[in-house]
Amino acid sequence: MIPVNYYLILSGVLFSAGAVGVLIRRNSLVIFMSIELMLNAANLAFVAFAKMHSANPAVVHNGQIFVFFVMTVAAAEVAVGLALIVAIFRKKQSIDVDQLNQLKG
Amino acid sequence: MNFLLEPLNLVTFFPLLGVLVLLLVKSEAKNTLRWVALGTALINFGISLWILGKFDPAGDLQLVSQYDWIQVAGWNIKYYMAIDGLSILLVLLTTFLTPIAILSTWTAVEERVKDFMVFFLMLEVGMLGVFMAQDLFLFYIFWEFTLVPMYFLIGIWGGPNRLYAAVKFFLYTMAGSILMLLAILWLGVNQGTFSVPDLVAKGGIPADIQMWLFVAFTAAFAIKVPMWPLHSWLPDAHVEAPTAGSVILAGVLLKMGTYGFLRFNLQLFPEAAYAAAPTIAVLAVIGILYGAAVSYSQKDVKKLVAYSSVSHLGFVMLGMFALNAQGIEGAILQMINHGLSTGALFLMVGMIYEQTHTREIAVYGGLWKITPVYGSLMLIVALSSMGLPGLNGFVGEFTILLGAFGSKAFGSPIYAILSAIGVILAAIYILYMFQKMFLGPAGKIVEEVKHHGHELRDLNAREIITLLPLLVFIFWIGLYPAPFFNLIAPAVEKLLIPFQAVIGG
Amino acid sequence: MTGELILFFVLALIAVTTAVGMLVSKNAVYAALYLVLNFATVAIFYLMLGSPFIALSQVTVYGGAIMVLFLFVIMLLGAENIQAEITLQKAWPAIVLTVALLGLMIWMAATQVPVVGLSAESTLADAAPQPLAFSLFSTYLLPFEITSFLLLVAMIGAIVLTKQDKKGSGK
Amino acid sequence: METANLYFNLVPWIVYFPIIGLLLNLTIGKKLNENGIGAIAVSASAAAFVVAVLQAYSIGIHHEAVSVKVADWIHIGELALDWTFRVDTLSVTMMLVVSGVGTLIHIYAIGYMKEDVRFHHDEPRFRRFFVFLTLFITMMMVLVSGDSYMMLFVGWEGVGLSSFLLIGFWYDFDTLGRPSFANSNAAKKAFITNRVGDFGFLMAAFLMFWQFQSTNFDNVFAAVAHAEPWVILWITISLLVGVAGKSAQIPLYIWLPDAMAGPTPVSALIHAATMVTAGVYLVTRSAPIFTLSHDAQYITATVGALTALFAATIAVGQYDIKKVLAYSTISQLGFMVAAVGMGAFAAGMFHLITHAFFKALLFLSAGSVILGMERGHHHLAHHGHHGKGHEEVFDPGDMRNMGGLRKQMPVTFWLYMIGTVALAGLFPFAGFWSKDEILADAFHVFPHVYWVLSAAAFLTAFYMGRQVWMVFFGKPRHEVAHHAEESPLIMTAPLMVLAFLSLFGGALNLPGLHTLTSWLEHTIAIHPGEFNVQVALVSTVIALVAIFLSWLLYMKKPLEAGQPDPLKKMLGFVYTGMENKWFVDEGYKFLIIDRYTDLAKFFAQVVDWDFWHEWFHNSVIAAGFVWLTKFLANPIDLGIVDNISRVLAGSIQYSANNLRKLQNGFVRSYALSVMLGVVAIIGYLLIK
Repeated sequence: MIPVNYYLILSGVLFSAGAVGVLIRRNSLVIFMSIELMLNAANLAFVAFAKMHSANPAVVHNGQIFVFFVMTVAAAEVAVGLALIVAIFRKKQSIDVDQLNQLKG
Repeated sequence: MNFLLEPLNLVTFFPLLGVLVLLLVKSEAKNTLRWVALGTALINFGISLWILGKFDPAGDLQLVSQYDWIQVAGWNIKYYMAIDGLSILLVLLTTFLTPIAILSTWTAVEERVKDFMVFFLMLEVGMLGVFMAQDLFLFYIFWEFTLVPMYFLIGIWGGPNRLYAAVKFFLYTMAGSILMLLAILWLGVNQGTFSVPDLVAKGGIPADIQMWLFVAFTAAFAIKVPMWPLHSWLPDAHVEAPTAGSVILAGVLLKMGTYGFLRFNLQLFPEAAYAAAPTIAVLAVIGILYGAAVSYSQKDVKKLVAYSSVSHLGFVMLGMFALNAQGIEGAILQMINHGLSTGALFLMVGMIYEQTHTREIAVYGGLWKITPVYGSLMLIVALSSMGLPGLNGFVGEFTILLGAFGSKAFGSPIYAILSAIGVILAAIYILYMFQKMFLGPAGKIVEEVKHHGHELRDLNAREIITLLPLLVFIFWIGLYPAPFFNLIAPAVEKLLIPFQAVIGG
Repeated sequence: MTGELILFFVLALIAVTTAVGMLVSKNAVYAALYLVLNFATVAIFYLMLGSPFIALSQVTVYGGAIMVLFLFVIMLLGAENIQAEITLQKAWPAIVLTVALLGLMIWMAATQVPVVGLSAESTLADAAPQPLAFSLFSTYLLPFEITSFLLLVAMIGAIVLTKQDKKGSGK
Repeated sequence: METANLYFNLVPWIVYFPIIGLLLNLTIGKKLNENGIGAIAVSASAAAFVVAVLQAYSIGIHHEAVSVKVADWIHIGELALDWTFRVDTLSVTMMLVVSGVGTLIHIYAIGYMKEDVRFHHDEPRFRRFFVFLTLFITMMMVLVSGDSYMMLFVGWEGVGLSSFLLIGFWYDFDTLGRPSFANSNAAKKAFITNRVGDFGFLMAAFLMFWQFQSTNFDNVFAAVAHAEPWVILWITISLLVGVAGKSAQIPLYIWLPDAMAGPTPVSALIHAATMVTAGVYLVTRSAPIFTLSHDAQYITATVGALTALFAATIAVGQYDIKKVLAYSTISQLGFMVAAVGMGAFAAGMFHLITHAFFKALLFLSAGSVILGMERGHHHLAHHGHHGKGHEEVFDPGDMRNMGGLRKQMPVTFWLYMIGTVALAGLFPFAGFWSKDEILADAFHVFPHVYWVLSAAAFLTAFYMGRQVWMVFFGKPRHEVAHHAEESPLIMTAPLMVLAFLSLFGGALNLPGLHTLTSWLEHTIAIHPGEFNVQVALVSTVIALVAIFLSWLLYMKKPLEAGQPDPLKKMLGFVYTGMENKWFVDEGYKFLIIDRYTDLAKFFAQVVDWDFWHEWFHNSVIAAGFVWLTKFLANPIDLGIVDNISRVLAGSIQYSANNLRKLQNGFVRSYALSVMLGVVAIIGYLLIK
């Protein structure tokens, strides 16, 4: 019997790791991977909560279904995101996000 | 999904589906675009016939679709659509005229066909909403919504002076609507509801305030009708609008004004309506005579037809404010008649304009010989417009005049007598138009067209098909209007109940 | 300490290690491989939580599809050796904020959530894919369909974005 | 009596048959030749006649009026209008006249139109003519068989329409075949003048409805007995306006002479025999109302009598063969209106019938004369007989070009003579009996009407004599008249039937027998007129004197070509008035038409456009708005609002300059901001 809190803390740690990756890395691919990590962390929390509420038939699957949708959205996001990176790389010959600052105000 | 499957919502929003499909079609595929728009409009007409099948004339407001909508700060705004005898014919008229108007654009509109059809279908949504909304706020939204597509229809596909006309049309209507909006807000805030049936049931608005509200609503509707002397936007809009736009403008948009009087001014403010009846009658009579006289003097045939609308709509107003069954039923039927006859007139003017690119009456002449089918159909439509017995115009005008003659609200037959002179004047301007264009020796336009290497041709099959449904109804209503009266009679009787108290039997 | 708990801690350690590994590895390929490992660990967590369907989806979608795509792109662009200088001077606000966030989350997880034990055994009701599929295709039918539409749009978008502009290349 | 074995239920077919004929010609007529089209039209009309005869048989047995309802029309509240046919002796009489004369004229028209379309070089228009003519029969049947004033009104306007269409049949020409708006002007004039009359009719209908809650004949007549006098007076006056329009009485008679622009069969059928008598029918139908008001009767009879005399004076001064007959028709209609006005309904109806016979005969014979002249003209053109002035437009209807035609057209001549004598009212022709009955009644009821009508009768005999002498006797005054040719049998055969009827039509209501009177008595309360030998003798003498006078003037020394009318010298300016129709048309044009046109122009151009549309809209509303916006923009906005905003803008600019630095375009710093927000929010939620 593992308390749900453990899972949540693990999820928090993974999320933070992802967040740090987004914030400090300049390689856009790695940033992207970090985002995936964050999504995964969230998914873990969802599944944990689903298990926690599995006694209640009304919500028993909601957590898992949410994860399912997150995954599909993530898949879509990766498809578009990677396409963007490829397109940007073609234009700038770089995937360093710090070189992408045309939107400077 | 259930929301959209309710009959009234279905018929109102179905054209949006057509819009969606249109957006997916390439702009260059003009014929596909036209077929899609026509198909949508035809299916929508089918839906409205299905509604007619479900409709029970004896019933009250029916096929109700009611949802809470905006319920904040004590405002009780609902999404409330329903239909009754006052509006069923107008709904049918709208769905009936839209495919006809679209069919008339087949060769007339060649530029930006996609945009045109999109605006046209959106216009249909707005018009249908106006006739079915039972919540003042919802009504107002639909009312204003119709302005936008029409503005673009005139402004993009219109004649040389289109921008001026479009802006004028927009501003005039807007100006009137603002007063109406104030009145609507007053009603909603003070009576605690925006729903018309609830307001009618509640009643109890003091007479002096009723008068103010009545005037505010009148401002919006009278401009739309248009009643003399607020008609100044009409000739501009009609002359500049493309044919299909004119057809819808005359056929349906003007009816929104008269319908507004019927639904709101008469139902919500009976005392004020009774008090204002003679004033309205005076304006209506002036409109009838003035419109007829001004029509007679026009050199541009489209303008002639446009001014004739002022005269015809004067009849509608006269009948409505006679406040008896004959007058009001005649007025409702006359709205339909005007939609059919004037719609047909605009269509036919458009058909010849497409060939000659001029609307000046003087250059025509002898067309009946050159284009016999066109001439004969025009004759029928012209006769319907001037109220020949056996055709639809007579049934409306006769019942209106009969109602006005014995109206207790007017208190004198003088209005009917003066308006009946308008019937003579109608014969004068219609026959003048018909004679100068269709009779007599061939006009110089015939040579001019030949000069450009064409021949004036008679109507083709598509044009005849466009006109045929209108002609069927022109004869049907003229010879056997009973089905139409049966649809509206119970609703009118109910409408008149409060007035019997005011008038005293 | 039950066996279950030991398994949890071992796996947690692997998960955190691979996450940090991804974070710091200079070679993008390594980063991606760390991440694959991380995803696999998470998949085992899902199994432990009685969600075999999600676990398998995790492996196929993330491990099988997404990460392969990443590797594809990395190799396509030849971006494996891009330097990833991490200067702590510049990164300190990010790290401070993240730590603060982590602290908040741990506090929340510890205090705001009731302590409920989760056993690795699963009942049929919450574990079997069948009822899950049933509610996916009944209650959540509309979102499900919309998701399919979303994927379609994403696919078209990706194609459009990566399509070579012929005019541009002709110059 | 039982109606089951009778044919009353067939009465709607009196309208259906013509409609079927009309539709047939409209749809398949294009594929038929001229005889086929004519055959369809004639059969339609003949079938209606057969139905009318069946109705006559039935009503002869049943006597009581019978109503046959076909369908509802307009039902609102108390208003209940139906499509209901009414069979009684009066309506059956009219049905017989309309369909009988109508059929004969249809037959005649086949021959006439065949030539007419060739003279106008427009043969496809043949079909159109018969469509219109059958439409007229339809509408006329609706008029005479309707059971209520409103159904009568449908026919009333419908015949107006067919009259419009047929007058303007050669709408692209004038009467002489030159391209012009003249014919269509005549058509328009007829329609609009009739509409003025219809206005009166409508008013009467409205009054009836609001007073009696119905426009059905039976209901109205039942209620009218209790009505107030002013109601009856107004109803009758309004009806009289309608009658004046349709039956061409003063002051609305002006359209009828112009209506001669239509082809001659049209003039005969519509503008002599049937449609124009609708007014007489209306008054007879409304007998229960008219007899209640002495004033109404007095006015009606006087209007009729004045019209009779006035039109007769104009007829004397006309040169066009059809114009003479047109004014003669107006004059005779005056006789009828006067008769029914003073309550001599049987006499009026009697004259209506006989007049239908002999005036149709006269018109059709005149048509035959005109075509004979056309043929002569054609003949000349073909054989290159280029006479002097041949290039100028030739008017085949001008009597000054005729003369001596009895040799060229003997059949037509004899037929014309019969018609003339009947119209002049000589014993024993039909006109004698009917005119005499009117005069005898007038002698007793309204003496002033008697004197006026007698004067009119004198003029009638005179102008008919003048016409016959000018057309058929003397020497040809134009080369064309030499070559005039007789008409074919298809045209002359119907004329013979009509001539027969003109000869013996008087037998319908001989003094002492009163066949027609007792027949009509089933429907309207009338008393048989007394035969008055004194009146009969006087009128015969008057007619003979008139004919003798005309002989003196026009036959003893026949007119030469180009010679002015001998009356001109004798009567001077009076004759100028007659020649020019007393300048009534000009008066109307100056007083009403031009004024209305000016007014319309003034409203349209000055009031509506210049003032309201341009000046008010552009100068007042639009310019006012522009001024207002300028006022708001300059002093208010720049002066006050702008200063406030300047201060505001300054401070915003300052902060913006600082804030701008945040917007550095680096994705990661944005992400950092997001992170900051997340931490802040979660922290807030937790601490709260």
